[in-house]
Order: sequence, then C-alpha cells, then structure tokens
Amino acid sequence: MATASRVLGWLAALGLAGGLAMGFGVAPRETTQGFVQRIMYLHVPTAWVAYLAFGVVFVASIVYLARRTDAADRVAHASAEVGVVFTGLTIAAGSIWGKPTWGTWWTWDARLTSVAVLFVMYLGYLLLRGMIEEPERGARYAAVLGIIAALDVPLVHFSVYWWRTLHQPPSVMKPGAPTMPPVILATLLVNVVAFTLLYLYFVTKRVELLRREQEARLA
Amino acid sequence: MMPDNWGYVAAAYALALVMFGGYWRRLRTRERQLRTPPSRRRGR
Amino acid sequence: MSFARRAWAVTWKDVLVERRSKETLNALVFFALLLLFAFQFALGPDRDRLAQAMPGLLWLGFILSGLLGLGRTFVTERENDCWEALLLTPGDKSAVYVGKLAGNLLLMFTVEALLIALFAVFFNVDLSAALPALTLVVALGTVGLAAVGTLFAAMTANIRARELLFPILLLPVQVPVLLGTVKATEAVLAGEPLAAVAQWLKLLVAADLIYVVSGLLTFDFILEG
Amino acid sequence: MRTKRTKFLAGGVVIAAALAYMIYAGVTQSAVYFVTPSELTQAPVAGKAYRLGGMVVKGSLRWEPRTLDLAFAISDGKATVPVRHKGTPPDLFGEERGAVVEGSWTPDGYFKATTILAKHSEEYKAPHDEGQASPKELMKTLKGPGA
Repeated sequence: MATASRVLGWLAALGLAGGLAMGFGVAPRETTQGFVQRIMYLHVPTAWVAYLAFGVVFVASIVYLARRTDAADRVAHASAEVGVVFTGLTIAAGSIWGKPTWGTWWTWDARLTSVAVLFVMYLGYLLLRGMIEEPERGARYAAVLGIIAALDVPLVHFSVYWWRTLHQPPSVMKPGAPTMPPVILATLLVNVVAFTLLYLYFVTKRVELLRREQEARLA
Repeated sequence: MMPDNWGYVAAAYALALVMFGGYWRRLRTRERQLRTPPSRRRGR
Repeated sequence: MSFARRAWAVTWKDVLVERRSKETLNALVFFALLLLFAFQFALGPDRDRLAQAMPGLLWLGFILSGLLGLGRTFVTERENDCWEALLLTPGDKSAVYVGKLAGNLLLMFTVEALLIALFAVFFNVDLSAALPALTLVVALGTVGLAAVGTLFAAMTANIRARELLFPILLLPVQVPVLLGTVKATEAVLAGEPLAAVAQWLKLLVAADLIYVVSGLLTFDFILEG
Repeated sequence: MRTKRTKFLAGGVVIAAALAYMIYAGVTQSAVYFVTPSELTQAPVAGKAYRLGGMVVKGSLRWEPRTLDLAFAISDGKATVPVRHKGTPPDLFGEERGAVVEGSWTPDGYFKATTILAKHSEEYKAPHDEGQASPKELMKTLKGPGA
C-alpha cells in the first residue's frame, strides 16, 4: 500500500507537470475569454474529482454495511476528506473564473449552488465522524449518511438546475461531439487524468494513515 | 476582446498549490506523529 | 406481531406520552406564535411585502418548528433509558422507523395546520381558494423533511452536540425538498393551478420516495447498538 | 437472511427507479430561468423583479466611464428592450453576446438593471478557428435546456 501510494504520488506529479505544460504552453489562447480561460484546466478536473470522490464514498459505504470490513470504512473516510479538499478548490477556482467572465464572484447559479450544497453535506459527514468516539458506531452512522448524501446528489442537481442557471452547459460530458477544439480537449483530458492520480495518491496515503492510527489505538 | 486577466489565473493556481500543499503537509505531519513512540504521543 | 402492528405500537406509545405531557406540542405552538411576532416585527405592516414573502416565511416556520420537533424524536427514549428497549425490539427494526415517522408526521401536520391558520388570521390573507393545492404541496414537503429528519434524529440521539449536529446534517440534504416545496407553495399561493408546478411535484414525489425507502433500508444499521 | 436480501433488492430497485425517473424528467424538462424580451414586452409589470436574458443588440451599447452609466438594448430577435445600468460591465459583456440582467421594469419604459451577468456559451475556440460563435448559436445556448 505504501509503495503503491508512492508510485501514485510520482505519477500524479508527472501528470500535473504535463498538464501545466500543456495548459500554459501548448493550448492556445482562447478567443472569447482569452488567457483567463486557462483556469478551466484547474476547475473542470477538480470538479470531476469532487464527484468521483463522493461516488467512492457511496460505494465504500455500501460495501462497509454489507461486509463490515474496516478497509471499506477507511476508504470512505479518506475519500470524503480528500473530496472536501477538491470540492473547496472547485468552488474557489470557479469563483475566481466567474469574476472576470460573468462579472461576479458568486451567483446562486445552478451548478455553483449544487456543488456548494455538496461541500456542506460532506463537511457535515466529516463532522459526524469526528463527534462519535466509538469507531465502530462512527463507521456505521457515517456509512448511512454517506449513502443518503450520495442519493441526494442528483436531486440537489436538478432542483437547483430548475431553480436558476447561468453556468454554460457542459462541454465535454454531453451527447454529441465536444464543443471545443482538439487541443483544448486534449489538455483538459491530461489534466483530468493528472488530478485523478493526485486524488488516488491522497486517498491511498490517507487510508494508510487511518490504518496505522487504528493499530496505534489498539496497541 | 477581453483583457488578459492573468492575475486571476495566477490566483487560482496559487490557491490550488496552497490547498493541495497544505493537505499534503497535514498528512506528512500525522505520519511523523504516528512514527514517534506511543509513550511520547500521549502529551500531544 | 406483524410489521404494521409493531409500527403502530411505537406511534401509539408516542401519542400517549404526548397526550399526557403535551410537552412537545405546547412548546411548538408557543414557538410558532413567537415566530409570527418575529416576522411581523421584522417586516413591518407593509401588506404587499408580506404577501410576497409569505411562502418563504411559512416554510421558515415549518422548518424551524420541524427542526425542534424532529430533533426530539428519540429524546424520551434517551432520557428514560429506553434506548436499549428499542434495540431489543424483535424482528425488523424498520417498523420502529415507520412508527416514529408516523408520529413525527402527525406532530408536524398539527403544527403546520395551526401555523397556516395563524398566518391567515394575523396577516389577513384569504387562503380558502388555495387550500387543497396548498395541503398537497405542504404534505409532500413535510414527508420528505420528516423521513430524513427521523433517520438523522436517531443518528444524532447519542451524540453530545446533538442540537448542533442535527440541523447541520439535515438542512443540506433537504435542499431539493425545500426548493421544490417553497417554489410550489409560492405558485399555489399566487393562485396558479397545480399543473403549473408539475415539475416540482415530480421532484417532491421522487425525493419522498427515495428518502422513505432509504430510511427503511438503513434504519436497521443505526439501531444496532 | 433471505428476506433481508429481498428487502434490500426491492428497496434498491425502487430508489433506482425514482432516481432514473428524476434524471429523465430533469433532462427533458426545459425550464425557464429568465424571461425573454418578447415575453417581457407582452405584459410588463412595473416594479416587479425580473431576470431578463437575450442578446445585446449591435450598435446599442453606450458606456460613460465617468458617470458609470451603461445603456444598451437586449433582443431575442423578435422584441427589443432598452436597459440601463450603473456600474462597470463584466469583461465578457459586449455587443452580440449573450447576457442576463437582473432588475425591474420601470414605468418610464426601460429596464433598470441591478446586476449584469455575461453568459458565455460552452463553445471554446482556438484563435485560428474562423470567427465568433454566431448570434444564432448563442441564442441557442441562452435558451437550451442542457444538463
């Protein structure tokens, strides 16, 4: 586990370096938005990882309740924590992107709101974990909350989407061809892979730490 | 056409560096704490 | 005993306790009155502004009293050391969930009916035309709120910072229900037909279904020990 | 054990069905986030808060940097609404671009905006691509359901 984590770390570093080089060196200056569009290479991958992380929490929570393996609980815990970091960055970077392009730091737009709700939900998840002393009960309750929260995500998404929207529709994850030139798309994909590796690195490292913490507690 | 606004881009990437770096350092500190013998950890 | 009988036993026990002490209901009614005062003071006598803010205020009242009421779901069991008795309930624990949920719905509907009546009287609005549609919208929203609320109340019952953690966990999860029900209430109070808010009703029905079923499935894990 | 399994299977199916229905309804529903100029001009209510969305008409944009007075017209191809605002517009805001303004209709016959939000399309273009997104495409973005 520890060596796997180290390998993932170096791969992530390599990928991030490549992503940065492509984002600032290879990808062209976008015509409408100009230089500031390069925030996209940070914002979109972190948003993807945020959803991925909470998907992992959902699956690991179900596995924990079905099999009661500590490993599944550790994965859920680690993934939620790393997911909160990525979600926070998604919101912050999106806000910084929004100021020059939309003219406002924050607007109660659909996707901004839904990611913010996601962020608060999983902060609550971590808070709950922190407040229960007995590890087994904490794991059980957190798993239930992780499942409910994940089932809630589509509901949150559509409810705020109907409420109001300003965010441009997705460019990549939609039926039909992506609405961007291949260079920009390739840069984006490299960054998505790099940030996913970074997520995996953080999670494996955190899982390892949680395992050792548990061992220390039992010793 | 839009001005370059490179300051915003720099701010976003700097923030990413701070957040990921901060989280990484937190993990490292915890790791080191766990490596010290349990007797010394009590006083933490 | 059948599932329904066991669920009914839990509800009936709570109703009896409440009828004898009237603890929760009295407090909630008093709280609702105070809320009315607060809204009146905050918004002043401007009728138009009140009418515009009414759906939001109404739901603010429901949520705040709901948070108070729902959070107390398992307090009697905690305080009287009956938590273990709940744990010892034979068979499927989801019967306890259904029983508690029914009791909570009863309590919330009572408080809500009272709040709507008080609003109509004190703010001098005629609600009779909108009442059937309003009832449906409020009921759908309340089921969603109570379904998750009952589950989370059990989850936070044994935690020291219960009063703090309960709303923190409940409110973000309830965002879809709150958005849907407030928007639908707004339209219904403005005299629009239910068809105009069909999409919100669909959302509420789907959300209620998901919450109740996931509550049924996961409650066992919370009442394990 | 067996009944437990059936319980979880049945519950899972119900939840999955509800979610699938939700997503289906969400994707097919084209909700309205703002009124269009033609909708507004049909029955404008003075003083009511609106969100108005459309294209900024070519040649209509006037900005006085000293007084921060901004005036332009928003159109959806059928009707045009004059808009006035006080403040600096966002960088992405410009003629023949999409914009959403929040504000209210005044009895004097113009839309008084409190906030201007530039709406950009999901098209990203490299410099060598020909031209801008056509106004038609932008209107599509403004109206499109997406999801």
